[in-house]
Amino acid sequence: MTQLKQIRVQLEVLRYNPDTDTEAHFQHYDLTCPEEWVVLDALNKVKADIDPTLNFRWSCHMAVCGSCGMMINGEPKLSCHSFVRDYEGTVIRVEPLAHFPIERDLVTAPDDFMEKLKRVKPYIIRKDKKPISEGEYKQTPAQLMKFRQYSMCINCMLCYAACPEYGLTPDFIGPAALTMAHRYNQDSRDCGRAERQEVVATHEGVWECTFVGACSEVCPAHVDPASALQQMKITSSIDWIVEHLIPGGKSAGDTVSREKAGDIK
Amino acid sequence: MDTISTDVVIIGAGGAGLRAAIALAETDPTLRIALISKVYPMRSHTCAAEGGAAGVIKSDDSFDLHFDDTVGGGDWLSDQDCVEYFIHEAPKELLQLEHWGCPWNREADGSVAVRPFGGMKKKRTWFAADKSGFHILHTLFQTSLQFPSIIRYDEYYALDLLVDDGRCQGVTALEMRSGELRQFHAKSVIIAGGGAGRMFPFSTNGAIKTGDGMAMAYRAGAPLKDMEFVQYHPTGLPNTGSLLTEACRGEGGILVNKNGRRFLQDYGMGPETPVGKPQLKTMELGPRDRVSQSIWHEIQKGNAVSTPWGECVLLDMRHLGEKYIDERLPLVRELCASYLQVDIVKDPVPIRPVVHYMMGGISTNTKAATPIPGLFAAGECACVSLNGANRLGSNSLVELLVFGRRAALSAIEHMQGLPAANTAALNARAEQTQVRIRELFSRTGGTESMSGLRKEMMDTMEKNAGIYRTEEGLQEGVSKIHELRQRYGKVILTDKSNVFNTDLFQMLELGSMLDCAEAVIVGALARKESRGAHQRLDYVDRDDKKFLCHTMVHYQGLDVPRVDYLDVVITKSPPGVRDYSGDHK
Amino acid sequence: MSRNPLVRPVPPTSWFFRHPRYLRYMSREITCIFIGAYCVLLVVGLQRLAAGPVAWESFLLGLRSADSIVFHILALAAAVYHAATWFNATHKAMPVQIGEDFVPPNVISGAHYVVWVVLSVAVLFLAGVF
Amino acid sequence: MAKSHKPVVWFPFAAGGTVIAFFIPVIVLLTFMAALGHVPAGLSYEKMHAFAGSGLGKLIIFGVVALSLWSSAHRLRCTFYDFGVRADTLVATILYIAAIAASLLSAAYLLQI
Ligand SMILES: Cc1cc2nc3c(=O)[nH]c(=O)nc-3n(C[C@H](O)[C@H](O)[C@H](O)COP(=O)(O)OP(=O)(O)OC[C@H]3O[C@@H](n4cnc5c(N)ncnc54)[C@H](O)[C@@H]3O)c2cc1C
Ligand code: SF4
Ligand code: F3S
Ligand code: FES
Repeated sequence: MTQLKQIRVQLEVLRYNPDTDTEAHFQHYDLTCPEEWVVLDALNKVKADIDPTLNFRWSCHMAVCGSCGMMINGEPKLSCHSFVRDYEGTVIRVEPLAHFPIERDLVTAPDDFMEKLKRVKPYIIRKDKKPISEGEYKQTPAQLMKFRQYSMCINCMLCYAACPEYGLTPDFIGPAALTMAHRYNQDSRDCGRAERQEVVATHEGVWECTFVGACSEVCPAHVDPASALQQMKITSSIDWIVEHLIPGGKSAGDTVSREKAGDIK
Repeated sequence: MDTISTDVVIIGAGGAGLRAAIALAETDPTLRIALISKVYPMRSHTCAAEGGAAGVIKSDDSFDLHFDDTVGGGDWLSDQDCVEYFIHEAPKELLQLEHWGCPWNREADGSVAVRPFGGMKKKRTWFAADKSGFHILHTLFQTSLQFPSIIRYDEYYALDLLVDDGRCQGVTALEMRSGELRQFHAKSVIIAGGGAGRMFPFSTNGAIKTGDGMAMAYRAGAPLKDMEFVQYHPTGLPNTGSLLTEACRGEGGILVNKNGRRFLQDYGMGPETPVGKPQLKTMELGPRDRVSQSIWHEIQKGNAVSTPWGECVLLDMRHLGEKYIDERLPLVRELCASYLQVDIVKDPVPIRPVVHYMMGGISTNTKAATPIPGLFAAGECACVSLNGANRLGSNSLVELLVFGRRAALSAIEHMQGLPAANTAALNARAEQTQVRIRELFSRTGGTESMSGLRKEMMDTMEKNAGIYRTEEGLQEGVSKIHELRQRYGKVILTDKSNVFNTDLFQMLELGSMLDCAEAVIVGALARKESRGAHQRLDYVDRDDKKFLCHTMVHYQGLDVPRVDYLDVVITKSPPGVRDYSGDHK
Repeated sequence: MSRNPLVRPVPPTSWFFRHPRYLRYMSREITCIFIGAYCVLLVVGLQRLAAGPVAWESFLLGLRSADSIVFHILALAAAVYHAATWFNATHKAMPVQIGEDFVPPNVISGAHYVVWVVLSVAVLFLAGVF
Repeated sequence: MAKSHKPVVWFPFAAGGTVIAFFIPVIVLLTFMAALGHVPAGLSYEKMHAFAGSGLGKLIIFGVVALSLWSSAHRLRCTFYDFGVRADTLVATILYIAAIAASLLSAAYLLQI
C-alpha cells in the first residue's frame, strides 16, 4: 500500500469571541497532514486535537451544502474545496467571510442574505394553477437549459464576500439573490417577473451592480451571477422604455409572462 | 427561559421537514408553524442526494412493479400497507415538486425524464442531473418562503421533547448564536431530524447527521425500529467517503476487480450484461446490500486494488464518453477530479462501500405517527417500514415528501379537540433541560476527551457492526458502546462560552450518536439471521419463522436497552426469493 | 443576550487594494477618464473644424507635442483595454442559445473581435491611411 | 421601494460603451498618427469638412461623441463612488450636465459646418 505524502500546514485563523473580545485577532496553528487534505480537514483536526474552542460551520464536505465559506488568503472559498497542497510552504490565513458580521471565530451572520433571498420571491408564481392530476408542465430540454445554470446556486455567499459593491453598500440585494430572481424569470413555468421587478429594478436591485464580475470569479457552483445581473439590467431597461416612452405601453414583465404562461404543447 | 407558543413544531428543515411545513401552511393558513433546524434549511443533508427520486410515471411502468421492487428490495421486511400508500403518493409528490419549479431533466417532448436505478425493474427515477436532492431541497426551501405562517428558527439546536399527560407538547431548543435555551409549546410535534450515519467513521453523511431526532424521541419513550439495518452504499470515494451516485451504474458504469473482471456475476447477479448497456435489476443494477456485500467478498478473496486508503474495487465509466458524463454525471466527475484527482473520462475510479443510510429510525405507522400521541416523524429519522431491510436507491427522497406531508396531515388531525396544555408541567420539564445543560458547563475534573470518545465509538461501530457481523463482534460492541455511554457522563466541555459553541453541540451530538449506536448494535445482536443489509457470518440465512418482524428498541436510561418485536404487515406479497439474475434463472 | 457581532467595515477609499481583481476592475473603470478627456478633445476638434481651415490646421499642429503624444498613448491603451473587457463580457449580457446549447463565450467575443478589426480597417481605409 | 429610473442613464451608457469599444481605438489611432506628424489624408480640412458637412457624417460624429461622452461620464460617476466620494447625486449632476453640455456644443459646432 502506497503512503500518502504528509505535508506541514500552518494556519493563521482569525479568532473572535464576543463574550471576551472587543477585537478579532489571529491565532497560529501548526500541523502535519496528508497532502490530499482540504483546509476544512485541517480545521477539523485543530478542533479535535488542538483547540476545541475554534468554531466554524461545515456539513457536507463535498461542496454542495454551502456552509463552509471562508476567506482563505483573502479569497472567498469553500474550505471543503480548498486543498492544502495548493498552499504548501506558505501560511494559510483563514478569516470569516468578508462583508458579514462575525458572530464568533469563522462563524458569520447570514441574516441579511436570507432576508434578501426571500424578497426576490424565489418560487414559481402562476396566474393559473393546474391541478396535479393533469400532470407536469411541459418544458423542453432547451427551456430547461435556459435557467438551469442559475438554479445551481448553493447559497454559499462567497459572491457577497467578493462583491465590493455589497461591501460598500450593504443595501444592495446582491448577486446570488438577484440571480435567483433571474432563475425564476427564465423558467418557462413562471409568470412572476413583473412582481420580482418591484425588487430587481430598484436602486438596491440590479442598479447597484457595477459589473465588477468578482461574484462570478469566486462562485464555486459556476452560477455566473454577473451574467444574470447584466441580463436583468437589459430587460429592466427595456421595461422602462416600454413603460415610459411608448404610449399605453405595458411593462415588458406583463407581456413576457403572459406569453410564457401558455404551456407549450 | 423564553417560551414560544405555536401550533405545530417541526424539528428539522431538510426535505421531510420542509415538505411537512408547506403541507401544514397550505392546508390551514391560520396555523402557526415553528420550523426548527440546527442548520439553515438549505444546508440540510438532503442537498447531498445525487441520483434521483422514484415514482411511477411512464406508461410501461406500473404501481405493482414499484411495489414488488420495493418489497423484494427490502427483503420482505417492509410493511406492505405502507409501501402501497407510498407508491401511489410518489408520482403526485414528484409532480407537485415539478409544479413548484424543480428543474427535473426532460425528454425532448418536454415531459420529465427518468433513469434506471439499482433494484428497480423499470426506469422510474426522476432526476435533476446528479444533483437531485440539492434541487429538491432548494425547491422546497424556496417554495416555503412564500408562506408567512412558517416561522423559521434557523440554527436552533433541539434538545428534549416536552411530554406531559402522555402527549408530546413541545420541545426545548438552544439558540446557537446566543446560547440561550428556549421552549416551544405546541399541539403537535413533527421530528424530521435526518439520519445518523456519522456514528460510523466512513460515511457519505454530512457532519449534521448525528441522529439527534432519533435520540430525542427514543429518550422520550418512542421505540427505535429496525436500527440494525444500516445501508452501505457500494460506491464511495475511498478517502473522503463522498458518494458516487448509483446513477453512475444506472447510466452504464461497471464494477471490476483488479483483474478487470465484472465480479458481480459471481454473486448471483449475473450473467454478465454488455458493457455500457445496463439491464435493470441485474449486475451493476442489483440492490445496494448485495453489491456492497459482493465487494466485501472480493476484498476478502484478495481481488481488490490496494490504495493508500485501503482495499478498493474499480468503477469504470470511461465507455460512457465525455459528453454523456458531463450531461448526466457532472458532479461525479468534479468530485473525483478534485478529491481523488482522477478523471473518470480517462480512468476508472477506486471505490469502496460506505455507510450511507439508516433504514431504521423512530417507529412510525403509515400515518407517520409514533406511539407517543402528538409526536410524528418523517424522513430518514423515522422508520415507517417502507424500506424494510434494504432501501432501494431513490425511494428515500420520495419518502421524505410522501411522509413529510402525511405527518403534517396527521399533526392537524391530532390537534382537533385537545385538552388545554398544563403550562406549569411543561415549564418544569423544560427546566430539566436547563439543568442538564448547566451540568455540562459546570462539570469539572473529568478526564475524557470528547474527540477521543467519538473516535472509539466510530471504530467500534465499524469493527463490530459493519457489513458483516458476528455474535462475538456484536457482543464486544454492545459492551463497548455501553461503556462509552457511561464514560460520556464524564466528558468535560473545553469551551464554556455561550455564543455558537460548537464544542457544546458536538458534545450533544455525540450523546445522540451513542444512543443510536447502542440501538443499532443491540438490535443486530438480537437478530440472529441475515436479511438485507444485516448480514451475519454465523447466521447466513434469512429466518422468516423467527425474524419476519421489526426490532423495537426501548430506551432504559443508562442501562442496556430493552428489545422486543413487532410483526411485519404482509398484505399481498409473501416472502420470496430475491432474484437479481436479470430473468435468466 | 450575549451576542455581540463584530462588523468589520470596508475601507471606502482603499478597498481595491485588498485583491488584484479589484485593481483590475478599477483600471477598467478609470479608462473612462482618458476616454472622456479624449472626447473633449474631439469636441475641441469640431469647434476648430467649424472655425475654418486655418483653425483646423493649427489644431492638427497642436497635436504634435510631447504631452499630446503621451496622452494619445494613454488614451489608446485605455480604449483598447476598454474594448477588450467589453467584448469579453458581451456573452454574459447577451448569451445566445441555439437549441439546448449556448454559443460558447469565446465564439461570441471572437466574433466581436473580428467585427472590431474589420470596422477599424474600414475606418483607416476611409481615412486614407492605406 | 420604487423602481429605479436608472435605465435612463444606463441605456446610453451601455450603448456608449459599445461605441467606444468599436470606434474610439481607431479614432485615437488616427489623431495619434497626426500627433506623430503623419496626418492621414482623410484628416485634411477638405475631407473632414466634407464628411462633417454631410447629414450622415454629422449624425455619425454626433452619435460617437455624445454617446462616448455619456458613457464616460456615467462610468466616472461610479468610479467616484468606488473611490469613496459618497456625494453621488452631486457628482452625477455635475458629470451628466458636463456630458450634455459638451454634446450640445458639439452639435452646435456640427451645425455650423
Ligand atoms: C450522499 C447522499 C446521497 C443520497 N442520494 C439519494 C438519492 O439519490 N435518492 C434517494 O432517494 N435518497 C438519497 N439519499 C438519502 C436521502 O437523501 C436522505 O435520506 C434524506 O435526504 C434525508 O432527509 P431528511 O429530511 O430526513 O433529513 P436531512 O435532510 O438530513 O435534514 C435533517 C434536518 O434535521 C435538522 N436537525 C437534526 N438534528 C437537529 C437538532 N438537534 N435540532 C434541530 N434540528 C436538527 C437538521 O438541521 C436538518 O435540517 C442520499 C443520502 C446521502 C447522504
Ligand atoms: S451565486 Fe455562487 S457564490 Fe453566490 S451564493 Fe450562489 S453558489 Fe455561492
Ligand atoms: S461582483 Fe458585484 S458589482 Fe455586480 S457583477 Fe458581481 S454583483
Ligand atoms: S461543507 Fe458543505 S460546502 Fe463545504
